[in-house]
Amino acid sequence: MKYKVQDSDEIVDAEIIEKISQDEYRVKIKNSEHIIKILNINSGVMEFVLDNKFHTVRYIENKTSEMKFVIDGSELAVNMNSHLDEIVYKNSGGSETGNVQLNLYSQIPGKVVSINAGEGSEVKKGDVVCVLESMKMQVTVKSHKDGVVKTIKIKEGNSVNKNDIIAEIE
Amino acid sequence: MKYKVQDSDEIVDAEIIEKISQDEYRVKIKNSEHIIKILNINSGVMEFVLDNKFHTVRYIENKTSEMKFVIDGSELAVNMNSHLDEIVYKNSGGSETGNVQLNLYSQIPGKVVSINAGEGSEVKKGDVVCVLESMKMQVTVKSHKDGVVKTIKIKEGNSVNKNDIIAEIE
Amino acid sequence: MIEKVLVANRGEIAIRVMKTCKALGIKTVAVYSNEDRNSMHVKNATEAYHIGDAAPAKSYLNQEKILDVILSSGADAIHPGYGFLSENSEFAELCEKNKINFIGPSGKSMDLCGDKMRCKAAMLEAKVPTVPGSPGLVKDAADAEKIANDIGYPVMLKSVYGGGGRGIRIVTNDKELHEGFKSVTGESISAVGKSAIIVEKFLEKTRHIEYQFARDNQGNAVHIFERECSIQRRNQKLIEQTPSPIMDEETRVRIGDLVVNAAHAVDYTNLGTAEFLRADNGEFYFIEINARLQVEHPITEFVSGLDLVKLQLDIANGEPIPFKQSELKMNGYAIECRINAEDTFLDFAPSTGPVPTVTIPSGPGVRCDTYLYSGATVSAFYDSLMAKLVTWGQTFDESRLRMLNALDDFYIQGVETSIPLYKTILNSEEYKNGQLSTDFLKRFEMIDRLEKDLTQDRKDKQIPAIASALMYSEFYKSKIQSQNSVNQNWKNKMDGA
Amino acid sequence: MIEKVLVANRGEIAIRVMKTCKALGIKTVAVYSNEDRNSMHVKNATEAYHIGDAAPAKSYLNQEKILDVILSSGADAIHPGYGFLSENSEFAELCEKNKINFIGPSGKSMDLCGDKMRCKAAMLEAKVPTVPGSPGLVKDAADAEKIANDIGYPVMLKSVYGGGGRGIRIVTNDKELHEGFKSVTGESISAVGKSAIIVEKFLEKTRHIEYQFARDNQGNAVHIFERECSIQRRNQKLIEQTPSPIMDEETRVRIGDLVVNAAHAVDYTNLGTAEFLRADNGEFYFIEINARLQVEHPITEFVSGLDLVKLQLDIANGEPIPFKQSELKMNGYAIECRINAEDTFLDFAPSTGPVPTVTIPSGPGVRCDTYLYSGATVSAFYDSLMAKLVTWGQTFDESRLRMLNALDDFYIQGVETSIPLYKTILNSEEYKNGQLSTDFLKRFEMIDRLEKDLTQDRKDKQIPAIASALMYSEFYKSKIQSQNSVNQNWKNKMDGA
Repeated sequence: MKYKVQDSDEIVDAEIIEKISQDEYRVKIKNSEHIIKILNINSGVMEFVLDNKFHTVRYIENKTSEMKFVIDGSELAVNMNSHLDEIVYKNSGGSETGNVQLNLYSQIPGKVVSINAGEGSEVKKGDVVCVLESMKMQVTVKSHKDGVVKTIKIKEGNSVNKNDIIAEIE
Repeated sequence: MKYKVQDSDEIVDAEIIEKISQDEYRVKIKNSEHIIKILNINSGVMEFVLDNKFHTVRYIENKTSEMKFVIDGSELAVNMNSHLDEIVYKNSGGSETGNVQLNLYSQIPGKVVSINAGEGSEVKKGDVVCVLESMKMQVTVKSHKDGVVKTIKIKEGNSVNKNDIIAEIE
Repeated sequence: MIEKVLVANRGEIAIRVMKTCKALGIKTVAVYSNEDRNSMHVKNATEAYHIGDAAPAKSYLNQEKILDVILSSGADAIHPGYGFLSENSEFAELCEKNKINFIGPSGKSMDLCGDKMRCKAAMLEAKVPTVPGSPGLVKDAADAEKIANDIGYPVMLKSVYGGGGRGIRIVTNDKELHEGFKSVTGESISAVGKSAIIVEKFLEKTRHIEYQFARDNQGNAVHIFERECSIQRRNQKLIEQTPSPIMDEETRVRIGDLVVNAAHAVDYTNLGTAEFLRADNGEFYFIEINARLQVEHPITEFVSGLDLVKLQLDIANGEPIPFKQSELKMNGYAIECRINAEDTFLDFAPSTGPVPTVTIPSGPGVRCDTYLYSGATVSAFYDSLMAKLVTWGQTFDESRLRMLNALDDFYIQGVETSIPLYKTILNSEEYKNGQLSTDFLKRFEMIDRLEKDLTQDRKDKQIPAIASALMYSEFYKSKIQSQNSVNQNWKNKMDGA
Repeated sequence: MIEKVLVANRGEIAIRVMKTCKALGIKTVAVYSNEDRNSMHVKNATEAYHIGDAAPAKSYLNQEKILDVILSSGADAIHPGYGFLSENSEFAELCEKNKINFIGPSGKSMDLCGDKMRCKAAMLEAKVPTVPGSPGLVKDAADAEKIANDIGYPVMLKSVYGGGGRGIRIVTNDKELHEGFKSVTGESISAVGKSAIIVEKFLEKTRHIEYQFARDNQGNAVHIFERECSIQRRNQKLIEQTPSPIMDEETRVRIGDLVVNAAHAVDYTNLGTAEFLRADNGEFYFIEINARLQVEHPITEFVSGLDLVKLQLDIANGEPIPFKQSELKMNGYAIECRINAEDTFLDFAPSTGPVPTVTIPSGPGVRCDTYLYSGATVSAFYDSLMAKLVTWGQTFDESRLRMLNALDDFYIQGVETSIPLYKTILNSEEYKNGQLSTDFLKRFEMIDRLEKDLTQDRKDKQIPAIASALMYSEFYKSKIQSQNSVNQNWKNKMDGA
C-alpha cells in the first residue's frame, strides 16, 4: 500500500511484514524495518510502542482513501491507496475535490448575526459572506474562493454548528 | 417506605410527594419536606442538589432490601423495606444472616502463603486461619468467630481475590 | 467575621475562590445557570442555587436574583470574581445598602476607577503620570496642533465615537495633523453624525506592565510587585509573567510608590491592579485601575507566597494588611498561560463543545486553575478561558521550561486551544530574550511561525502516522476474518471506535 | 554532560524524574514490565523498553536486563529512583564499570552507608552521636549491666536474631536486666538455636527527624534543612513535614553541621538523607544514611525552592553545588501525605485493582505526584504508594488547611486509600500542636478516632442517603413503566448503571 502524510509530498510504500507475536508486528516503511508493540486498544484509541517510542493514536475518521486521527496530540490525515500517485495527480486537477470546494463551511458554532452576500452575488476570496456570534465575539465567515453565491444555507438569528454548510459558491 | 442508614439505629419513613418538573422532586423524609433537583445521570452516577447542596452518588448494588452506594466519597448501605422494623428484629435473632456468618472471606487479593487452621480444627475469634501475601506484605486472615473449620476453600500457593471465601466456619 | 461567601461567578475563578474559603472554614454559596448544571463550581460549593437561563443577563448579571440568593442562603459576603458584576458599582452599592460585605472596593471608589477622565484627573493630582495628551476634547485643529507640539510627535488623533481601529490617525508632524484632523472628523460625522476628538501621545513598542496592590480600611497600602502582560491578542492578555524582564529594583520601588499613591488617590479598599504602559524609552504611564481580582493573580501568589483571596477576605473583614511593604520579598519567577478554547488560525475564533477527556498537568512548580474535567463542556455563552496554567521557577528559564513541559502534558480533547501557539512563543528567541511588547504576536509573525511548527510536526510524524494507519487496517481486517481468541478482547474494544 | 537518562523505576517517582529531565532537554528512557504496559511512566518517556515479567526480580531488579537496555538505548546515565536498585552497591559498581553515570553515590560510599555497624563507627569518629549502647555484641549479663549503667536506664536488650518485636526486652534496672537477659537468651535459643544480644538505650516518645543533604565531587557539602517524618505505621512513613515543629534555628544549624560532617565521613556524593531519632529530652541520635532520593523530597523542594532532581543531575555531571549553605533560606511550611492503596482497618493491608475514575487535587500551594489517571491500575506486584499529595503554606496552618482541602478533593475510585485516616490526623489537636512521635497513631488511638469519624460521617449523611435511595427507585421504576420522551435520555443513561 502507498501512503501520503499530510504536509508531506512524499509517497511512501509501507506494509506489515510479520506478526511476531500476539501484540508485536514487524513492518516496513520507506524501505526500513520497524517493530510495533501494541500496548492497549480501547474505544478507538490505540497505544503502541514503535521502535521503543510510545505513541497514542485516536482514530477519528476512516474512508477508503483517507484516514484521520490524532497522534500524540496532533490531528493529521493520511492518504492511502494502492495507486496513490495517480490519485494525487488527479486531485491536483481538481476533479475529485471539486465538490468539497463548492461548499463554504462554518468553522465555529454560533448564531447568525448577518448575511453579507446574498444568493446570486459575486464574491472574491476573502469577502465576508456572513457574521456569526459566539462567546460574546463576532466572527466573520469569508469566502474561500472567487465565485458566485449559488445558495445560502443559513438564516439570520438561527444557530449553526461547526462544519455546517454556510453557502454554496460556484 | 422505611429506610435505615448504616450506623444509624433510626428507622425513617420517606416518600416522594410530588414530581415538580422534569428534574425536580419534592420528597418527605422524617416528617420534613425537601427539594431534590437532578442535575445529571450517567452510567450509574447521579448528581443532584438536595436543599441547595450538591451531592454525587454512585450506585454499587441494589438488592430488594439493601442498597449500597458511594455518596460524596463515602461508601454506605441503606436498608429499606415497607416492614423494615420486623426485618431488623429478625436479623438480630440471626436467622437471616446465619449464612453470611458461616463464611470467612478474604478482604484482600493475594497469594496464599500458608494455611494455619486445617479442616476440622477448632478456632477462636481472632485466630489466624491463613496468611496471604500481596504487595510484598504478609497479611493474616483471622477467624471472625469461635467455631470449627468445616471446609477450607483455598490452596497454598494459589491466588485469591478480594471477597473470595477462605473457609466455612461453623 | 465573614462566615459564608456567595461567589457570584462561574468557571475557574469561582472554584479558585472557593478553595481558599474552604481551607479557611468559610462556607460557600454557588450560583449557576441552566448551562452550568454540570459545572465544577456547583460541585465544590457548600450550597448551590440555580439562578436562571444560560445568557449572562438572565443569570450571572441578574442583580436582583443574586441578591435574593444572598439573602435566602444567609451569606454575609459576596465575592464577585472577575467579569460579570465584579466592577459594577451599582451592584456594589446594592450590597452595601443590604449590609452585605462586598469583597472589593466601595461603589464610590469603583465608580471613580471606572470613569477614565475623572480617574486620570485624580492621578495627575497624585502625581502619577498618565499618557500625555489633551486633558479632554480638543476644540479644533489649532488646539490639537498646540497640544501635539507640547507633548511631541508622533501623536494619535482619536474620535471618542470610534473604536476597533476606526476613527484613529497617527500623525508625525503639523501637516499630517491638519490632514488627519479633517479625515477623522469626516469619518466620525459620516459614521455617527458627530465628531469629538482627543489627542494622545503615540507610544511605540509599549509594554503592558501592571502592579498588584492592596489597601485596607485603615488606609494602609502596599504594592505586591509588577506583572508584565505584554503578550496579547485583540487587547486581551495571553501570557503574563513576573518579574518583568525589563524591571530593575530601583524602578520597581519607584513605580511601586506611585501605585501606592494611586490607591490612596481613589480611596481604594481591598485588592486592585494599576495598569501602566511602559514606553520604549523607559517611561511608565498609568492607564487604569482594575477594581477586582485579576485573572493573572496566581503569578503574584507564586512569587510573593501570599494567598491573595485570603488577603481579600482579611481586608473585607476590616483587618489591617498583616505585613509591611518591607516584609514582602519577590521569590523566583512565574509565568501564566491562559488556555483559551479558540482557533488561532481562525483569528482566535471561539471553539466550544464537550471535552470528553482532559489531562491536567502537574509537577514541581506547576499550578493549573481550571473548570475542566473529563466530561466537562465549554459553553458558547461564556468566555473562552478554560484554564490558567501557571509555573514557577528559581530562574526565569526554569519557569519557562516547566511551562513548556506542562503545555506538552496538557491534553484537551474536543476543542481547539491556544496551547500550540504558546509552545511556539515560549520556544522563540524573542520571548527568551524578553523582547516583549503589546504587538509581540504581529511584530514577530508568531502565527506564521506556529503554522510552520505545526507543518513540521506533522512531517516529523510520518513514520508513526503510517504505522498507525497500518495497525488500524490490521485490527480492522482481523476483526472480520479471524476468531483468534487471544485477540478477541482487543477486537471487541476496537469495535468501540 | 548527561544527555539521556534511563530511569530504572516505575510509578510516581519515574514520572517525577522524567519531568525534570524533559524540562532540561534531557532524553529519557523508561523500562517496563508486563504489568506496566499501560503505566504512565511508559507514556512520558522519550523511549520505552520492555524488560520482563511483573515480578520485580524479573524486571526492575534484573540488573543484566537493565544494563542491556542502557547500552542499546545509548543512555549515558541512570536514575534509580527509590527502592528497587537504588541502594544496590553492586549495581552502582556495575554501572561505574560500564562507564555509565549512576546518579547517586559511588558503590563504595553506598556500601559503607548500608553496613550499619561500619557506618556507626564512621559517625562516632566524625563526632556524630548515635544511639548509645554496646559497640557490638555483649559477652554476658554482667557486660550488659555495665553498659546499661554507663548509658542509663531504660535500655533495650535485643537479640540480633529477633525481629518484629520478638527477642526484645525493655528493662529499667539491674534486676530486670538480669531477668531479661535470661529470657531473651532463652527465646533466641529456642527459636534459632543460638543467641547474640546487644544493648541499646531505650528512647521514649522519639521523633523521626531527617536532613536532606548534598555533596558534590569536589567535596562541597550542604544540608537542605530537616524533615519531620514521625507519623508512621510499621516503621513506614505516612505524613512528613518541614520545618519540624520542635526545631529552632540554633538546633537546625547545629544538627545541620553534623549532617555535613556525616556526608564527609562516608565520602558521599550526590543527594542523600541523614536520619535521626530525636529523644524527648532534645538529644539527636544518628540512625542511618539513605543513599538515594527520598519519597518525601517534594516538601524540601517546596521550602527551599530547589529542584532536587536537577541538583542530582548537576552533581552527577561533575558540577559543584551551585549555591552556598548561607544562601539557602527556608520559605514557609510544607506537608506531604503518602496516599497509599491500603485498608486502614485491615491493619493497612494492600488494596489493589483498577481505578476507573480519579480526580487529582490542584490549587494554590498544592502539588500531587502520582501515576494515577482515570483507567490506571494499582498492581499487587509493587508497593502501595499511589500518590504523594504535598501542600505548601506561608504558615503551618495554611499548609495544613490546604492539605485537608486537597484530601477532600482527591477522589480515587476502586481501591481503599489512606485518605480518611489523614483527615482524622490532620484535624486532631495533637497534630495541630505538633505532639509528634513515632508511636503517634497508637498513642492517640487514631484508628479508633477514624472509625468514629466515619460512623459519624455516615450518620450525617442520613438525609442525602435516603434521598439517593428514593431517586434510584424513581428512575428505576420509570425506566420500566413510562415512555416519557423527556426522561428517555436519562433512562438510557441509567441503564449503564
